Amino acid sequence: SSGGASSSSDTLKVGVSPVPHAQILKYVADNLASSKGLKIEVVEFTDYVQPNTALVDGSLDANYFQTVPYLETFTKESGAKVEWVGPVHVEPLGLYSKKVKKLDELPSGAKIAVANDATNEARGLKLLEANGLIKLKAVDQPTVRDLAENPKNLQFVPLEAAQLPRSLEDTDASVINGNYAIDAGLKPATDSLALEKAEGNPNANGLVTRTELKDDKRVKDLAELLASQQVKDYIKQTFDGSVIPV
Amino acid sequence: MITVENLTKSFQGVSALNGVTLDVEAGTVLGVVGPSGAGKSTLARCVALLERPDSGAIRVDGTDITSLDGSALRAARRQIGVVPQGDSLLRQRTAAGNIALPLESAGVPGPQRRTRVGELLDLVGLTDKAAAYPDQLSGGQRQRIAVARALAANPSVLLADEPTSALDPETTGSVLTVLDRARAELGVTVLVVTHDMNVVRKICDDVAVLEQGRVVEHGKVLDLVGNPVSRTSSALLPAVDLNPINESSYDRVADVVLVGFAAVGALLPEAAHRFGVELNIVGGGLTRLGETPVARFRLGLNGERSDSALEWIGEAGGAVQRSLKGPQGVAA
Amino acid sequence: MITVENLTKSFQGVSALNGVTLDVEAGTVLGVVGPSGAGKSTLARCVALLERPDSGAIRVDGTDITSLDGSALRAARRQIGVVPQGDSLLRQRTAAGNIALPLESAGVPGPQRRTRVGELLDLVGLTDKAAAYPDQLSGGQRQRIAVARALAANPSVLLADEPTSALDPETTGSVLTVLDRARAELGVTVLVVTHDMNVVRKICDDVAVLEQGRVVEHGKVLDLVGNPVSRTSSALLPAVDLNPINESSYDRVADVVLVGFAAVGALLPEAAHRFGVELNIVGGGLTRLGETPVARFRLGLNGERSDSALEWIGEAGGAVQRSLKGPQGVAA
Amino acid sequence: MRSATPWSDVITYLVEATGETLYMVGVSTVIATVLGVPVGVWLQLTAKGGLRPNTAVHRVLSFVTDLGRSMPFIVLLVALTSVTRLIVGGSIGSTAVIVPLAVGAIPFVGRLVQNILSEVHVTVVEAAITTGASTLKIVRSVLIRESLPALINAIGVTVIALIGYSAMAGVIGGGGLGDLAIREGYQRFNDRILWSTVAWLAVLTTVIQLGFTRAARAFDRRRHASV
Amino acid sequence: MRSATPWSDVITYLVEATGETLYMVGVSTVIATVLGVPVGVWLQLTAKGGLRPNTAVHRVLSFVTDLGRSMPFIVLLVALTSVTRLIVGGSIGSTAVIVPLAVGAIPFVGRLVQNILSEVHVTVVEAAITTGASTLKIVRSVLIRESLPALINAIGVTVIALIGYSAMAGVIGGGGLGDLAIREGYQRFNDRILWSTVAWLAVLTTVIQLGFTRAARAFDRRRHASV
Ligand SMILES: Nc1ncnc2c1ncn2[C@@H]1O[C@H](COP(=O)(O)OP(=O)(O)OP(=O)(O)O)[C@@H](O)[C@H]1O
Ligand SMILES: Nc1ncnc2c1ncn2[C@@H]1O[C@H](COP(=O)(O)OP(=O)(O)OP(=O)(O)O)[C@@H](O)[C@H]1O
Ligand SMILES: [Mg+2]
Ligand SMILES: [Mg+2]
Repeated sequence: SSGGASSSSDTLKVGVSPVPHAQILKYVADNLASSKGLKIEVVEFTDYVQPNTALVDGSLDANYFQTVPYLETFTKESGAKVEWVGPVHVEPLGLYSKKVKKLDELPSGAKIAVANDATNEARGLKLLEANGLIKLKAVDQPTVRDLAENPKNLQFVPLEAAQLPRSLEDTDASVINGNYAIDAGLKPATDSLALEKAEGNPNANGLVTRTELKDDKRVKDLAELLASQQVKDYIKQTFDGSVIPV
Repeated sequence: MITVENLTKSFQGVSALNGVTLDVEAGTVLGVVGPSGAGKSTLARCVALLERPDSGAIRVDGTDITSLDGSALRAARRQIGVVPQGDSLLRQRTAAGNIALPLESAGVPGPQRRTRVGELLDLVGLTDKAAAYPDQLSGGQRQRIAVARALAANPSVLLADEPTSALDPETTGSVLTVLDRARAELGVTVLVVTHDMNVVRKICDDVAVLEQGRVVEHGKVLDLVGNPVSRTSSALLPAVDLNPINESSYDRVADVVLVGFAAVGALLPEAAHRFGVELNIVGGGLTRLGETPVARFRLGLNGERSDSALEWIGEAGGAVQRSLKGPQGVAA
Repeated sequence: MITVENLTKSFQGVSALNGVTLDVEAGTVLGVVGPSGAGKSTLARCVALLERPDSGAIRVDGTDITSLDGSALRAARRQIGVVPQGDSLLRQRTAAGNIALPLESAGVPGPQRRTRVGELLDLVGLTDKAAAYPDQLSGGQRQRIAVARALAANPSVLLADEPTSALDPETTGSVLTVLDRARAELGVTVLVVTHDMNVVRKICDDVAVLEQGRVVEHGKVLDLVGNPVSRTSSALLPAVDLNPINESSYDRVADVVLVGFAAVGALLPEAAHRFGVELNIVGGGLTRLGETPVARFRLGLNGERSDSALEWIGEAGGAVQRSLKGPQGVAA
Repeated sequence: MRSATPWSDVITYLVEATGETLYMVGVSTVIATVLGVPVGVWLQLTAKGGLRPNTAVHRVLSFVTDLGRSMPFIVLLVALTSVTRLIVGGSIGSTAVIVPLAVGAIPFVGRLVQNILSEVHVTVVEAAITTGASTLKIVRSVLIRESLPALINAIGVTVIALIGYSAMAGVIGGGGLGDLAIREGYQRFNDRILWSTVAWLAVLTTVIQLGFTRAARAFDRRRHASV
Repeated sequence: MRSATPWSDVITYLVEATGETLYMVGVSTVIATVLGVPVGVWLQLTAKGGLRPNTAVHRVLSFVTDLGRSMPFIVLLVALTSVTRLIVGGSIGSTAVIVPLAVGAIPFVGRLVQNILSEVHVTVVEAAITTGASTLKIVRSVLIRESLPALINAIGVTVIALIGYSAMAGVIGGGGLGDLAIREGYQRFNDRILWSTVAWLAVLTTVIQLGFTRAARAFDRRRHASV
């Protein structure tokens, strides 16, 4: 892959995170795109900021890696003209532990690892709040600095998302993204102490494009393909519950 | 050509030069001698503008070079060839490459440069070492390359700090011939720091003796040598007291210094003849300063008119000193 | 003490040593002389085990040192003091620190080390430079520190490659005294590479002349000097032909070499007396080898029995050469 | 766990990633050398004990290079986005990675070069000065030429540091071996890819290092000592 | 736009992160020096032209250090997890970061040291050899002491590279200035934190570099030339 702006030439350049977005999009590109005469170039990013800035500067035509709340933060901060096209999947966060079997066994002062990127950190904290472990201040995207109540005096350790399953031995529990959990051999459905709900989850990942391309036929075609039943089946089969189609 | 006035230089409390005043006339060779640590290299380095003096002036060809900078300074440097004391060759360049350096600095074009480098290699007898790197050369070979480098760009002034210290007498001789020819044929003015009295004997017109940062003697070699109490004469002339002599066999014993063909060749026999004395050389010998023969002899005289003979020798241009036996001698 | 047998060494095609055989008896000083590039340093470096010879043996005190390694090699090295040619001081250590290096290598404890360093600094006249770093020393001062370093650990063998090349005659004299005392008082065996004939004159018992990697002359200095055709004698003895003489004023002209007090002091007057000839010294002079006075004179003789006088001088121990005028002289 | 990636795929990945790495690292090394050496020369010229000491200039230059050296890659990336876009016409992909990689490497090379140049023996420099050589001539023929082996070694250190550093290329979709190890190996718990990439990286760097060592030796005309 | 973080908070963050950075970088520099210098010495001793040339040992050692130098930080992190846990009793936090940071820096220091030691003047080394000094003695008193200014400069380069590198400490919760800039500044679009951290980093590294430059000069007994 190499840089360079793409105009409305026929290839659609889409920025994605490696997992699972790249895999899902590659499935679309390799198996479904030709049916609509669509050419997709998949550009992978290991970072969550660059796919948006690259989209804004025209290096990309669309991206597929973020959630609506994340997009809103971005547009608020940057004033960029980018728009949400539609959701594709949810990666449910779960709380896992090698030390305890049940949530209420978590000792006072337990060490809990959460992701250190803004989105996943906030989601992780919200998962803990939803399960009654803490209370958060009313901010958009809470961080470990935004605890209102922490009755169990939990100690938070922010780590890179991919590192979370690897650190399980050193924490009492860790909030782990579904894909990383599965890759590390954890089963979200059975191994987690707590799991995000799929339905009504605001953290669905979806397709985003520049405002000017919102009505571009290629973008519309891609959105349709991503929402198709084939993709839904593919996600279900491939990701084993760690990624859930919307 | 080179005038040094009242130069002082000290290094953190060590006073290396202490008011040095000197001059070297155009086309002459000045030898700077003196004990180790006397300040000779510091003097040469100051004139080469490698050391900034604390006070005093250095004029080369009338220009106060300490005030120069930028391209004027570089132009001045190009007129001054320098052979530094010790090793100073670029280790990553061949012998030929090292000699070429000043030519490159002067912007001499490639083909001419190569010709000139070839000449110089020949001059110092190292044509076969053109492609050798300094670490593949012997100490003396490296030193000769440094001399060739200093002469490469035809400087009008040459500063050489012990340029023959690593050389055997024969090679020293050939390097001195090179310097002497540069002076004679190209009018180069030379300041040579040396501890080798043969260098002074063979090529120096003038000599300056430095001690503890001061000039304790400065003048024409031939003048100084004629003065038997000068340091120069004691350093340059053959020693006289090597052989313990039996003074009682002579009526008079005296040392004489004789300068020049006429004096050395004829003065003593003439004196013996004229005053009817027996005149034996019991010590000392002959040497040569440049082309001039010079002798210092210890004489043992027998005969009634020995004193008159010695006096006559003094009047005829010999320097008679220290009549060891009998009335004090006269220095002419 | 040091035996070198059939040593050869070449560097990529350059043959530096070409079958060198030499020996230095315990407690003696061998001077190695020869032109620049002759292989002197290569020889010294081979004996110092800094260069691995291509073939040949080097024995020090009976041991073939080329076969040593590990701690035996290090122990052998500690017995061999080395003054390398050129600059070799650690630039980040003071003069005193440099001298201390071999003592540290030998594991001499601190207080003793300091005492010894103090002695050595005194010996080379640099007590006041103890705390100076090499870049703050003059060339000659650096060289003296290198000599002091080589002597620090009381080695039984000293290899010195041009140890006085940066020194004026006086300082050379005092360094030579140091070496000479080391030989006389401590029995150190010395191999000194030099191009300074004064070094040979003053301290060498033996001399080896190297040329193009071969030994062309090797023997006792006094023996070689008595042989007027040897290179050693022509290098060490006063030159005779500096003064153009008027040969027609003499019946015979000849050069004689006289070795020792008796010969130098008495032989010529005795000959003049015995044969009733007039015997004039027209060139040459006296010098001293170690403590022995040695003379080379050019004689002008007048008288009928001039030839007999010369013959007698030869028989009485003088070396008579090249009767320039008259029948060919006899070398005794 | 998922079944291991077939070796044929691993090899395909490796080949592609190697190309990207060599491209990114190669180009940024060239740029860092071409621009970093002058920076190092300038640093050394203006330093105390340098050929043209100038405290003010030296301080400013030092500040800028130190800034560059301690910046995290992402910060460089962000700070340089518009520059990158200007130069390569976009801000993603291997080509875009080159800009922050090179910019990060320039001050690094600069400081290494300065340190090396400051070690050139004073007598040699003085000898050149006395020939009346211009400062530029002294820099080229003495400072740089005399320390060429050391400079080549320093570039070798830079290349290999850049190989490690280029792992972060993934942030803007640059690819390469490091990114392959992280993205496909580490993040996906794919041990086969992770460790085969690592092994290949080791081989590659050893070969590269060997190349630099050889080159440095080839330009070295000095004698070396052994016990 | 969200209201900017108050300066008082920014300062609190900076103070805390500075402490973490100095801790991680400081400790890993000490370790990298203590272990990297011997590695560099060993590399140089066994190298061609070294004091005890030994191609086999040199090759193996080279391979290992080149491996270490080109490894992306994350890979080191993963490869070293169990080692880290063994040494520091866990694999997360500032202390755990020190292990991969130091392990990454050791071969880096090693190669820099080797390059420097290979430049020590042969005549000086030979002079020491002839004193019958042991190899260890030559290493300490000649190779290291003679190049001490250069070695100090190399450690300075390492410290500053580690400051940049430690930005990745965030991966395992190590914190520090780089991580603050990335996580709080860059990822959260908080320009005030981003740029004040960057500015502070620049000041910090300039001061550190100045310290190393001074120290190197303080240990240098040589003369220097100027035009
Ligand atoms: N490492 C080397 N590589 C190639 N040639 C060398 C090397 N060392 C010495 N030589 C050559 O070997 C010859 C002898 O050198 P050596 O240093 O022994 O001479 P030397 O007698 O000491 O001369 P000098 O009096 O000038 O010091 C010279 O021609 C020199 O060029
Ligand atoms: N950079 C320096 N720092 C301190 N002292 C110095 C420095 N340079 C020279 N000196 C001292 O100044 C004095 C004169 O040194 P200089 O090198 O001029 O002597 P020299 O006459 O050339 O001696 P040599 O014949 O031994 O070369 C010496 O005592 C020396 O120690
Ligand atoms: Mg001097
Ligand atoms: Mg020699």
